[in-house]
Amino acid sequence: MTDQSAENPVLIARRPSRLKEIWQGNIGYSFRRNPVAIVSLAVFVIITALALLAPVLAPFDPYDPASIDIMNSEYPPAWVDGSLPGFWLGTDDQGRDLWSTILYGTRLSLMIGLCAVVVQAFLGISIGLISGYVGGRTDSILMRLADIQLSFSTLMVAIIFLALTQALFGSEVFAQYAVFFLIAVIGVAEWPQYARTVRATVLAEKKKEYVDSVRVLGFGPGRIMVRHILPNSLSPIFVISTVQVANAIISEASLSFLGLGMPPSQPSLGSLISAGFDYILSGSWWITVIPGVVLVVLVLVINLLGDWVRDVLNPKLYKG
Amino acid sequence: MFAYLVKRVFQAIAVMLVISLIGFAIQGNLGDPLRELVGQSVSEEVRQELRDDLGLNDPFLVQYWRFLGNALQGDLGTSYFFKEPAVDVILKKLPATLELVFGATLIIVGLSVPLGVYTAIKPNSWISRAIMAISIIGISIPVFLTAILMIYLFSVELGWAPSFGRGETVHVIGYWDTNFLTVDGWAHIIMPSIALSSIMLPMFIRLIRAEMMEVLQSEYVRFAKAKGIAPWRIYFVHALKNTLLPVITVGGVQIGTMVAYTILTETVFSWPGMGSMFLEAVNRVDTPLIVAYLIVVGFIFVVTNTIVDLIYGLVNPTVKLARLGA
Amino acid sequence: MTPKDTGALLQIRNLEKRFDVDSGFLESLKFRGGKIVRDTTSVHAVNDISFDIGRGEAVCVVGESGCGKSTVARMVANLLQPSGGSITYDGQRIDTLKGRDLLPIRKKIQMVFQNPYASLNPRMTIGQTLEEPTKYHNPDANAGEVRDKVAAVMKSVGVDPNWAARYSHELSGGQRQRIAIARALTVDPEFIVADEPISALDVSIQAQVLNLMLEMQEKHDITYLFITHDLSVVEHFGTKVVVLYLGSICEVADTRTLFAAPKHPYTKALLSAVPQLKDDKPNHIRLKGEIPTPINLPSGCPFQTRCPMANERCRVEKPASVTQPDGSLVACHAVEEGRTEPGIESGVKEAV
Amino acid sequence: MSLLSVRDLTVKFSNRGQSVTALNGISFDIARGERVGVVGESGAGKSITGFAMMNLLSRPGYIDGGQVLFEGKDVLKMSAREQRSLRGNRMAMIFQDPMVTLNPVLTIGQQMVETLRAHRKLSHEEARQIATVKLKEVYIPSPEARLDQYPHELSGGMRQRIVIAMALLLDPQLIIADEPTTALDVTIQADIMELLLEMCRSNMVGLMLITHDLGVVSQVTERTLVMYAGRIIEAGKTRSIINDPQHPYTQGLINALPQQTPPGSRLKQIPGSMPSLNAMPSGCPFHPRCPLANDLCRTTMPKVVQYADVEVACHEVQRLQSDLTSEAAQ
Repeated sequence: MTDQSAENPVLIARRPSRLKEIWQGNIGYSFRRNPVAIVSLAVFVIITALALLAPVLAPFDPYDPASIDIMNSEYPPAWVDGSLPGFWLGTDDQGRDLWSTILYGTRLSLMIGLCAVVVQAFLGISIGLISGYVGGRTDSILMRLADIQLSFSTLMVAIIFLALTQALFGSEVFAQYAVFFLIAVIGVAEWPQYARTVRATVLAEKKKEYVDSVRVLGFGPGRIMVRHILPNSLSPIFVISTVQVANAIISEASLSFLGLGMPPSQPSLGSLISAGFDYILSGSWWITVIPGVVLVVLVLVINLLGDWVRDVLNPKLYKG
Repeated sequence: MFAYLVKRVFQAIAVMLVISLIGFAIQGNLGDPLRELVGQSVSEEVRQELRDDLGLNDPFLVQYWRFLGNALQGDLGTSYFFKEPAVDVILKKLPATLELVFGATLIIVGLSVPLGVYTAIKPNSWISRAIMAISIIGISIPVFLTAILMIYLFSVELGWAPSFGRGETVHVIGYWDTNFLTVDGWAHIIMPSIALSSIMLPMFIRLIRAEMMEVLQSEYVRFAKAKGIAPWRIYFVHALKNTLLPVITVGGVQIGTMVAYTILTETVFSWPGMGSMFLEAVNRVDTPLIVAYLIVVGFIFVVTNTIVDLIYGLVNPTVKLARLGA
Repeated sequence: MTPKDTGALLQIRNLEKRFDVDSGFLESLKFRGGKIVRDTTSVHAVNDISFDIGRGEAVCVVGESGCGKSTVARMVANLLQPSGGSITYDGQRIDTLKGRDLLPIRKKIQMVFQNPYASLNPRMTIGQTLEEPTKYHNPDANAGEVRDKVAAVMKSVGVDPNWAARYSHELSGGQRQRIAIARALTVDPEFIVADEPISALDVSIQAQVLNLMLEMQEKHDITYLFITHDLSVVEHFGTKVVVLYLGSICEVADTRTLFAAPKHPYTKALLSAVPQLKDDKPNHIRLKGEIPTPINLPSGCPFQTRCPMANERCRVEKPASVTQPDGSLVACHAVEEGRTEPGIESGVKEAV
Repeated sequence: MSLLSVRDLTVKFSNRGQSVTALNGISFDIARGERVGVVGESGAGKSITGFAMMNLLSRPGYIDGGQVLFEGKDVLKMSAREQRSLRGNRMAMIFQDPMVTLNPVLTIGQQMVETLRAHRKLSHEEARQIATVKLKEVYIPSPEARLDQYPHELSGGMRQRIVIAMALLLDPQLIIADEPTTALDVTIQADIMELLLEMCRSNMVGLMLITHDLGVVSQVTERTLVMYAGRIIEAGKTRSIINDPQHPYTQGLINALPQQTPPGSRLKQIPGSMPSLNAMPSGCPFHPRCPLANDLCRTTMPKVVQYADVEVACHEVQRLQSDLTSEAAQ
């Protein structure tokens, strides 16, 4: 949230700080009363911390071929017979320590998901604001584009785009830049979600009289959009942002599963699951199931937090 | 209504043109048709001659026009790998995918309405809470993972259902073989259908529940209560129709996602449909097939979206008047 | 009518506003009689309106929904561009100004809105709401001066300056409307357009806000354009009344004259529709039917579909404003011809 | 026996695990065919009273005690089925905004027929017949054509007429009208009010008219209840209340009307605004705004006493009354 209070230190001095206010207000109250939200946030923080600290926590570096011994492949986790000491979650098909690989993979998945959403939000909010505020022909062209793009679905656009890129550059070059391709395609393909939500909110806010009143005061459109309309459009943006992060992580995993995302040498959770799928029929379930569980838990807590945010902010999500 | 119809059809044509343009651009830039035809051992002069013969040196618009003309006659080139017209290859695979989509749609439509309505009417019952809990887990598991876990559980561990292929099918007409006429066919299609619906179903349950709860808060529902109307009639006559109107529009938008999910599901279950064919075509850089897939899928999107929009216009009395009212 | 300069502060001449309903080319295509015709439908919100506002006056524009009163207000406040006609303020044409050229006029003409719950930015404190325009229009003022100015306007509208740290949702409707008036006063305007400023408020609060506006008029010498649907307020507040119906002027008169001797049949109906306290015999003039949509304006006089005195002439010819002996302007054939009332009470129920 | 008597009706709203009182033990009666006005400003609890009587409060509001006796039977204790058979049948309601009261996807006919068939064994055709007759009674032109139209095809005034016709469908004993004309234009308002008055008079239907407009009350009703902050503070014959109000709030409300002051002079305003539910003052809820408030008012809620023609809850009026009686005794 933009902090407009910074400019008025005198006025704000008499109020408790913004954060304290939020904690004491409805948001804090509903959070303290909601065990699901508390647990979800805790789990999310733990997963994020583990992922960020991967280089410190992981006993092996999965990107370093020298630390991998192919002879160690397909050992089960510690609680299953036939496990290998030192690999408590077992090893994958290439003999990598699954625990280390999952830590690094989670880091990649989270990073791609968050970056993609940042790209989406930047594109979508800008386009949505312009479309909603300017209106007219610009608006109808942009929204028609958004409709068409949306009806083709992100995943479809991403699959086609990545498939073509891979075919064009060859898989080796592709693998090298896969992170950027993924962020770009998931980021760009989802802009209509934000744009439509922001536009609908802007249209609703623009009708409110506080916008007219600042227009009569002579403020320019830039100031009105950024200082007045945008701060009032934040609730729906927050709500869709949580859902979008979850969706972006799922999209990344799906694309990597199809072989259109992260290569096995630099696995995200999706490519780990994909690699394990070939061994599931032979009984090496852990290579697929353990990263799968991590992925589901990660997405689930984000979705649960998203539900809570929606309930507490309760924005009117404008349709259209 | 007339203007509305014309508008929708124009829009559909415009979208198809854009798709064909993309398809054409791909065809021109991806892979070299000469290499596929003659290999690499031919001299540069011969190549140039061939290029002229094939019209590859014509201006862009001329080539596009030719491409468009051919496409309208159902000619989207010949698959490098299958050595057959690309359209035929796709049409052979189409029924398998459509049956899968049909199965999933049946599950989604059949379950989402009753479950969504139930959870909206009795939001505090434990059944509702369970449904909502399962559905949020449902939307958190990627389709391909659901598919893999189902295979591991029901095929590998329990051995209840086959894990790949279509099984025994019955020939119906043309390229259409169906799964729905044999027990083995049913056994094969059940798991892929469930997997394909595994994100969409919970999503629709949640959507219907949210819309229905909003409608139940409305003044006209309160007025119906004040008139002494029985609850079932309030739920199913007053509220349901108002609930489903926005759901129809969302449904139209989801068709694209559904097709994307078929690629994932077909890959996991080795289902011989268009989706897995497309991935193979990508791996083989079979450009005509890729382009043909793009155009056929695009066509399906556009047609279904247009139909959904028209249905919405017909069902919703407010739209009907706004459009009819000349 | 040719525009003439009457020397009044604000002069509105032949003002027109149309809104296009169709959103695009294809929407404007209609299927009629086996042919496709292009036909743009538009809302005729304001049609050929002219009146003056003198310095120090409080002119009330009265009418029901769809009469275009808010549209007039918005055009005067430069929130909407007129489709035709002109608005002149203090000798300067203001409807054609754009961008920075507008700023000097913005300082002179301010606006107060109907809904106090929507007219304050919910994410800003009262202090921020008032400081922003103060700073914007006085870029040279230092922080202390700005604060003093804000405190001064807050005091002048009867709000404790210590409330500056509060958000609008912590205030009641009446208090919010005071802040909205204070915001308009931060730029020291000469002219305030008030669009139904009290109709969203409770009776006891309406009186507070109305009194405040009267006080401001005396203290700061403010001229008002006051939009309302409530005639009982008009009698109290206005010096002159403009009665609008379907975007056209029915009657313009001094407040006293209008209430003592209303002339246009619509004005009469409107006056009689106000529920009176003491008189428990409802005795109002019933109008047949309802207000037509401004999309398809009736031919002739816009009021003819509901007018008890309408005749053939009214159905074809739009009446022009004619000055009456007592100085009021009335646009009505019946008044012009001196037609006697054909039992205004008849034709009531059957004709709904 | 009166048609309807409300006894100690209390309504609360729960918010963040705490509850605030929106309606504080109100009691009143409506006789057969009587027209009663409920006046007050927003937040006074007048709409809540109407919905509580139908037992149709929406969350988070709930009834915390009291009785609503309709012909001697407590509506709040009836089974859901019994309540349903009462609603729309013996006791009908008209809502504020006709634009949102009617279901947008059902035709007028469907909505009228279902009401009839919910309460009486009628064929579809018979129900349509009755609906047509009722539409004609509320002066709707070509009623049969209207039956097949959707609400959005009709104007606001027309829709409110249809809502009134629906309320009259089963010849109820009582109609609760919640601000039935607030959302309409001035010239249409008067029409609708007159129609409502005429319908109640000619069919001997009781009317509870909830409104903020004293003018409307004075023209339509026989008796008036004035509400403030969830309580009835004054009740009595409409004429008495309009002409000789006793409670300082009622006096202030009437005096604040522009018609009550000569043109050009300042209006008589009541200072301050109605307290919000979660910041209710101690004692008499009106004391922070009352010109006559004393220490007793700040601590104790006044009891309802009979004074002149009306029942009033005010210490000051009570004091005047006891002065009078002691004078009389001397």
